[in-house]
Amino acid sequence: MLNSLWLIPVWPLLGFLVNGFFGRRIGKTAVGTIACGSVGLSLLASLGALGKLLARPAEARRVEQVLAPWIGAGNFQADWGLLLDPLSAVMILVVSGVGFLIHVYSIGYMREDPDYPRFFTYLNLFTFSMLMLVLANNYLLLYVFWEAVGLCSYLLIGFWFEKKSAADAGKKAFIVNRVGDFGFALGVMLLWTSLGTLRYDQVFAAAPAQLVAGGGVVTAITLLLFLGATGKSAQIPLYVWLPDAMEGPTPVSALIHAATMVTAGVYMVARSAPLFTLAPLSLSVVAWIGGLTAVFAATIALVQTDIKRIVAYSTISQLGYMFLGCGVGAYAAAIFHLMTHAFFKALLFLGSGSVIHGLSGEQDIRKMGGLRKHMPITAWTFLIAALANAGIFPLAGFWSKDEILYGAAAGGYGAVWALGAGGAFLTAFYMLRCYYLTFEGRSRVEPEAAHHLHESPPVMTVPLVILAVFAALVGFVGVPPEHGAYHRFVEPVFAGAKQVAGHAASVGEVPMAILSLVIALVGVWLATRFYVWRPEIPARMVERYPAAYRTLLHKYYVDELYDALIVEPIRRGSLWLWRRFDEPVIDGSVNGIGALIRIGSLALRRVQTGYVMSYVLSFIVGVVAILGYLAFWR
Amino acid sequence: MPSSLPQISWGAMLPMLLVAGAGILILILDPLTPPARRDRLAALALVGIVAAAVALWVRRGRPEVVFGGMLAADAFALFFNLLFLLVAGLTLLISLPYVRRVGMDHGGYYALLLFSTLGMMIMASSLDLMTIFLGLETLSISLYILAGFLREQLKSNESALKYLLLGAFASGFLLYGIALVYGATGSINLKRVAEAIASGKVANPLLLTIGMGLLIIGFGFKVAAVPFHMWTPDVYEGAPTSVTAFMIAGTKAAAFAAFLRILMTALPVLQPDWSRVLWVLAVLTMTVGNVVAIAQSNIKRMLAYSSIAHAGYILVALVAANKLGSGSILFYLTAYTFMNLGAFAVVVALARQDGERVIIDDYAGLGLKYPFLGAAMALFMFSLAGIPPTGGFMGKFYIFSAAIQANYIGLAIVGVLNSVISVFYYLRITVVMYMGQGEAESRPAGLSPALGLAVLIAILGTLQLGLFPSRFLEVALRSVGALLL
Amino acid sequence: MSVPLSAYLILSAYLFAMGVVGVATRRNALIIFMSIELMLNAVNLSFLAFARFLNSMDGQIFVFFVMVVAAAEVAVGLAIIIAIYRNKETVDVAELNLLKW
Amino acid sequence: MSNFSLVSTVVFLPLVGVGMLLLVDRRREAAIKHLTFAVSVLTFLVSLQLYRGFQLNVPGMQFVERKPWIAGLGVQYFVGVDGISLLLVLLTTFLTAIAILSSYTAITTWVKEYMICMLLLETGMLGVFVALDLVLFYVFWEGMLIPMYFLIGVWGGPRRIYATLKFFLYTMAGGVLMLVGIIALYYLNGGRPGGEYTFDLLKMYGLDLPLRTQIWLFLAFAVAFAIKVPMFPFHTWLPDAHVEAPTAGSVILAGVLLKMGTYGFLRFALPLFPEATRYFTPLFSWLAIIGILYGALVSMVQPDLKKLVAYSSVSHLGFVMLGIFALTIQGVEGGILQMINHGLSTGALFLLVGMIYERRHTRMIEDFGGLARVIPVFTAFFLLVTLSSIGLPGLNGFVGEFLILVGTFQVNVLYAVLATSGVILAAVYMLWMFQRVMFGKVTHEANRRLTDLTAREVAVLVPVLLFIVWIGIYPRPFLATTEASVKQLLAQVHIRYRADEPRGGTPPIPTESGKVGMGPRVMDASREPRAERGAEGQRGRGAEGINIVSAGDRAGSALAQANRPQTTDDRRGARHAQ
Repeated sequence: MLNSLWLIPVWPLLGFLVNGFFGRRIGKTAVGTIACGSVGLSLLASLGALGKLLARPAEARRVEQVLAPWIGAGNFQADWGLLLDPLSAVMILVVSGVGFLIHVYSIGYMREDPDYPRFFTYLNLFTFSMLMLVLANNYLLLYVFWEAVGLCSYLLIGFWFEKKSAADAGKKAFIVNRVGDFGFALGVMLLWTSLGTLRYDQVFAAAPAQLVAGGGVVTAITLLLFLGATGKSAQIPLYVWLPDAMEGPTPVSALIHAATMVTAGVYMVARSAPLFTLAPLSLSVVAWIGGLTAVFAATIALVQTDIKRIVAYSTISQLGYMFLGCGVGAYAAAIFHLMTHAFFKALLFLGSGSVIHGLSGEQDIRKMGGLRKHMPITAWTFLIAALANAGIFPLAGFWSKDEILYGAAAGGYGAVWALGAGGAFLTAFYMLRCYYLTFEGRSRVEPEAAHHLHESPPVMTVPLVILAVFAALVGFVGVPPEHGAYHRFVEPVFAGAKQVAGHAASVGEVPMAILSLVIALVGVWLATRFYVWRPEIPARMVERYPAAYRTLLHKYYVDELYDALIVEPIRRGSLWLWRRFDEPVIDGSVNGIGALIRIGSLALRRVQTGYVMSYVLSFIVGVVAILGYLAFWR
Repeated sequence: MPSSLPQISWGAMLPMLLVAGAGILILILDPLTPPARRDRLAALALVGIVAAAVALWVRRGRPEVVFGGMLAADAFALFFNLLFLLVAGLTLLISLPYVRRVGMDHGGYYALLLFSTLGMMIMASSLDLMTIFLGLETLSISLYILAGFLREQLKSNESALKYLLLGAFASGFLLYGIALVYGATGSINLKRVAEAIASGKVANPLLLTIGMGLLIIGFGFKVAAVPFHMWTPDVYEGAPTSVTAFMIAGTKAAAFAAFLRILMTALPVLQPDWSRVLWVLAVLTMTVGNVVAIAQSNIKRMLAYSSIAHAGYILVALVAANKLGSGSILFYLTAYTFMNLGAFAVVVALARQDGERVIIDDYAGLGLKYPFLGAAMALFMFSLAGIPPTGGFMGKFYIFSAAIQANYIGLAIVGVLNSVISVFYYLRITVVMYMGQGEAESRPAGLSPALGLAVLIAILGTLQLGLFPSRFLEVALRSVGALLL
Repeated sequence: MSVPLSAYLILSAYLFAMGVVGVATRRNALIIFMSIELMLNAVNLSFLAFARFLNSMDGQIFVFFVMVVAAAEVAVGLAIIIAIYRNKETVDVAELNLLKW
Repeated sequence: MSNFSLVSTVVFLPLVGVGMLLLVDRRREAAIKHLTFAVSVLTFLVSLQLYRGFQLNVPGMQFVERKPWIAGLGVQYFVGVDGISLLLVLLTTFLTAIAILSSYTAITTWVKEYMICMLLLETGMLGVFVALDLVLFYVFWEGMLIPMYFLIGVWGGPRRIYATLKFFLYTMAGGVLMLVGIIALYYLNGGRPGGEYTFDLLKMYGLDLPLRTQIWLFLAFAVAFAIKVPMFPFHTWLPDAHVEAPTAGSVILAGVLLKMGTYGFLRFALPLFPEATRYFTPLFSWLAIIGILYGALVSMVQPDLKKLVAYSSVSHLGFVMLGIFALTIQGVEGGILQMINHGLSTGALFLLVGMIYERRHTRMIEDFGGLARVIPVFTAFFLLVTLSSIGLPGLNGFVGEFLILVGTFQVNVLYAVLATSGVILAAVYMLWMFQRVMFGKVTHEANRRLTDLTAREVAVLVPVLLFIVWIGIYPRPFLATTEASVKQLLAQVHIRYRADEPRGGTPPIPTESGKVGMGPRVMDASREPRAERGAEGQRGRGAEGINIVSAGDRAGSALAQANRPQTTDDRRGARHAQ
């Protein structure tokens, strides 16, 4: 298995090709089987690879294979090369594992959709691209699949393209990501220009020697790379696309916009840990952006009413935690959170999908309530995921989030820790709010939707249950904190990065864990008070702080701000360029020369009057000029 | 003063005698020929032309000076005489269907065509200002008559009168110039004039300079240089189409032949002076000719302005005053002959049954309807515009090469920009022919074999000069070797 | 003993200029013709003066040819003018402007 | 191969086709179409033989044929190909065949004349790419205008006459100035001591002109090429020509004709006038960048599909020019690859627009919407081509763009940053267009009845798409083809420069100065091959596995790079980085 890493990503590629070319002819069952089967094969291959990797000694857990040369121009060289190390092993497991479950779930969720084959074609393409992204052995290849997953995201968000909002959202996602990729690409160029290579191993080997730690170049490289990460992983300032991306089918939100693709930024930063380590400034930027995003998105989530958007803002917030972790040097914790998050967030989305499915498309939690009686599996699994997300002991989220917060505190990032802790409180609150409004209390379901309200079929609920198990238990691979099986496996990857981010402050692990648990529990308690015991409180709050409420509801008006500051000026400017500059000035001057000659022609033509006298006159003028010149001016 | 009768070399004279003889014979036979058989007279004229060409050809490579130094049968004369015979021959082919249609198929027409050809031949062969003047007048007087040959048509009358008045007026200046040069140098023989100037024996330099200026004016009129060009459009528009074709190609070539011979043989020492004057004339001529041509709607008039512009290009080569420049004039005039006569042949061929088609818009849609004539016309227009791979391009290429070689880069730039302007009106013909919507009624007069032959010769000539210009350029360069002593 | 060459030349130039002015200002085709004849004859005067001054025959011979050519031109010219008169009943060149622009 | 003139065969085979077409009765339209297509395919196949026989490791001209043409002036029929022209020749023969196949149903009038024009055009274009004599080049350069002029003018849209005249006059205006430059060059070359009066391009490469002269001559050439490219601000003929041209005309126009301009820079302007090239590098780089951004912005607001694509060409060609004027091996190779890419992608876009136009007789974006539901196959093709056009990794556009950007980044960070932002805009205008055409609900009844692609249309598109994917995934054969030639070109451009520069005149630049872009540059090694470096870089390159170059040009170990003593090579990098 380790000798042929290509076996891991190749299956979804085949699935993509088969479904893409023949999907409409072979029937839904075949399409679904091929799609799920291919991802299943990848999962098996990944597990096999993991097993082989584990069998090796810790320092030999690194396999690199170059499949083929790719771009070569002068001394620029990039290959089709794969790299499997513990970091990518974790990633491929998450991708193929969660991906497989979501594929299966989609069979049920998308059953009625006429574009069923197209859906699975895209989904397979995504899985392939995502696997390649995490397996790439150089930055350029990473960039390639970085954009490829962006493309899949574009296609899947806009899957129901007849809906304008969906098509718009897809486009927005792609373009906002392009802005991030702009930074990524420049970072890659600067990296190559500075080091002459893009292969991870060579870059990391050369960087400490050739780049001055804390110097401008490495800071620029890392910040540019991080700009790319903010795009893909929906951080401030480029997070705006992710909430809109909820226009896509719910499995897509689960797979791409929660579990896998959006974490690519975190993966990239973690992968680049040796570089970031050289740039403390960049690290603190990462930490601060992460922390701010965590709180910022959480506040928005407090008042949203669309179930998927709540989860989406929660995703942004959780991604913020991961960056926070990276920023404080707790890369392993960040990746740990990435992994646990993949499970419980996918579960949250799939649960919401189940709800939406059951309510025939309704997404507004104000029109839900009391659903637990009708769809118990969904409700319980959702609750597990919500609590995991809120960081309640002993669910998966608790372990990983605690580790990040501990890293921040231990690294001496007090302010960042405070942000994270505040975010944790908010998270617990809005997650429980979401759960209560959806599943508890009295039903506010519209009558016709209530009519065929039902629990989802097993093909959907079984993945829910499996995910719930993981969401509950997967945290234990990281127990005890910082020294669990997970850490022993992954930590060597970040060995080089550790040296800088040493523990600056001495804080006890256990007290910190208890503290963060308490914070989360307060959030849970408050949510319960607001939405179960005293349901009139939220309305009062709204009345008392209308401005704050409106600001949160409108997501701080960031979309409007971007529209006014960037989108509109560009659009108007372009129109101006075309109508007021290109046509009249540039083209005008071209046509103007032509017109001038034509006018000259019409004018000169009139000299030719037809009268012999004037011809003679012209003749005489010529005579006088020539003879005068020759006689006098010569 | 002992003098002897000059030696007369009949062999060297034979071509001119054949042309003159054929003309006189036609005049004699004309009353004896029934109107229906008048094409026999044309055949006779053609025979005369071909015979003259053969007579010229067999004497190639044997330069000779005859009539006591007044005429030369050198390579330069040979080249131009053959060119004039080509012009005359093609004109005859074009004339055959045309003159019958417009009712001017008299013997006189053919005879005058031959006489004016004779005048051209004399001009190109002259080594003496007097013979040049005589050739010029022989040519001009015949053309005055030819221009007015459509006696019933006022336009033709007007054309002839304008041509005559202005031509005679210009002749006066030319003559005055000859007189002053004669007075200043004591001779009318080109070589002796040159010798006199070179040896510094000129009594009054001002007289010489003014004489040179007047010569430039006189020839400026003949080649239609701005501002002496005003007659050209009117005369070319009003004259019968076949005559216009003949004038546009023949007169210009003859005038440039004599002009070139005078400047290079008699006045090389004054080159800085005349180059400066001609520089201005060239710029004016190119620009005015091209710019005004844009606004024309009559194809004959447009081609008249175009001929003015082409005179400007050739003046550029004169300005350069080097071997390549002189050679390029010969080359250019040949290409010019092919493309202009070809274009006129197409104009004649596309005439309607009931009359000529001279308004450009009347050609709408004909290009695709008559593929051969359309393609031919397009080729001639592209060639006139100087777009490769045609003779017109190669001609311009040589001319501008000569100018750049002589370091007249500004002039070359003006020239090439002018050729861009010219593209506009040449392309307009193709635009109308290929991209316009034609009316259905127009049935053309049909393509007679003679016309077809003329078009074909013109096409082959244009392409030959464009694709394989090498040999021809060598011939042209060798021919001008005779001038540069 | 004799009139200097320059006197002949000045007279010749004066006559020539008269002819030019005549051509430029008169509207009757016949009178224009006469003016042109005047120009030619002015040149003839120059030729003769030069020939005499230079003691050369060329000028004198030239004059003969010029006279012949002038005669031919007049003949052709009159024929054309008659043709126009038949068609238009005028010899005023100011009325002949069918061809223009 | 030496006694068989392969290049001439390729160039003049279409002309033979014209001869055969003349013999076919104009009413037998099907036969005419098939014959033309067969000739174009044959030409393509023969041109593939060029590729087969091409030796990758030879930088100079191959398949050279030389015959005197105009003996008196030293004009020759002198043709040959190097890596750069070979790719363009292949592109030409390929796209011509595609374009001819695409016009089977689009052209209903004067089929015979149309096909003759296409074949004449092919000969003209091929001639431009293989001519190595300046006059011969010029003859093809201008002569090619004639068939294109007719293609637009006769078979074009409503404003075709305006468009075709503008195209013709604009292009020619630039061309004639170049002619003056060519002739001046001839006399300068012949007039120097020991010089030979010849239009032989290769002999002129050795010409050593003073900077002032170079500047003027460079301008004479550059204006001609810049108009053809078209670079901002000489671009306005392009949208008009594209909008009015028939589909095949647009394909050829975008696919091949524009490349003549960029090719001209590479073949003539740069190597002939190296110092002037240096002198003008900032100007042309800025024009290229303006073109990138300007083209993209204006493209964004176009209501007409063809116009949108036309302006996007301005943007894409800006990339090509930027890469060329980076004067680094990545930049130039990327530029060349991007020429091919643009030919394929934009060609395919025009094909697709043409196909939809044939069905709906409109190209206005607002007349469409929701097509994805009606014609899914078309949509799939359109999507792929759109993505290729916006430079999505994995497809061809990315490889070229990225190499260009990398090549530019080395010499000037600001240029690279601005150009990279053009990549964002590309996504904006293309995706917005795609959304408006394909997504949403079907709003026009006429669109509901659209039929999907026919087998012939698929056959037209599939070869193009194959190349689009191929270049994206495995561009090596293409890059390897050009590499040796590009190195030689850069050597030509740089060699004088180095000779002029006093050695050690510039202080060494610190390895890490803390300033972005001040680090040592991994310069094009062509100037200073260091064969001993880059131990891990040894790998056979080239499709045929020929090991052309020692690994000296490879990145090598980055350490060696940093420790390398600073030479004047770095001077340029330093200058740009300021």
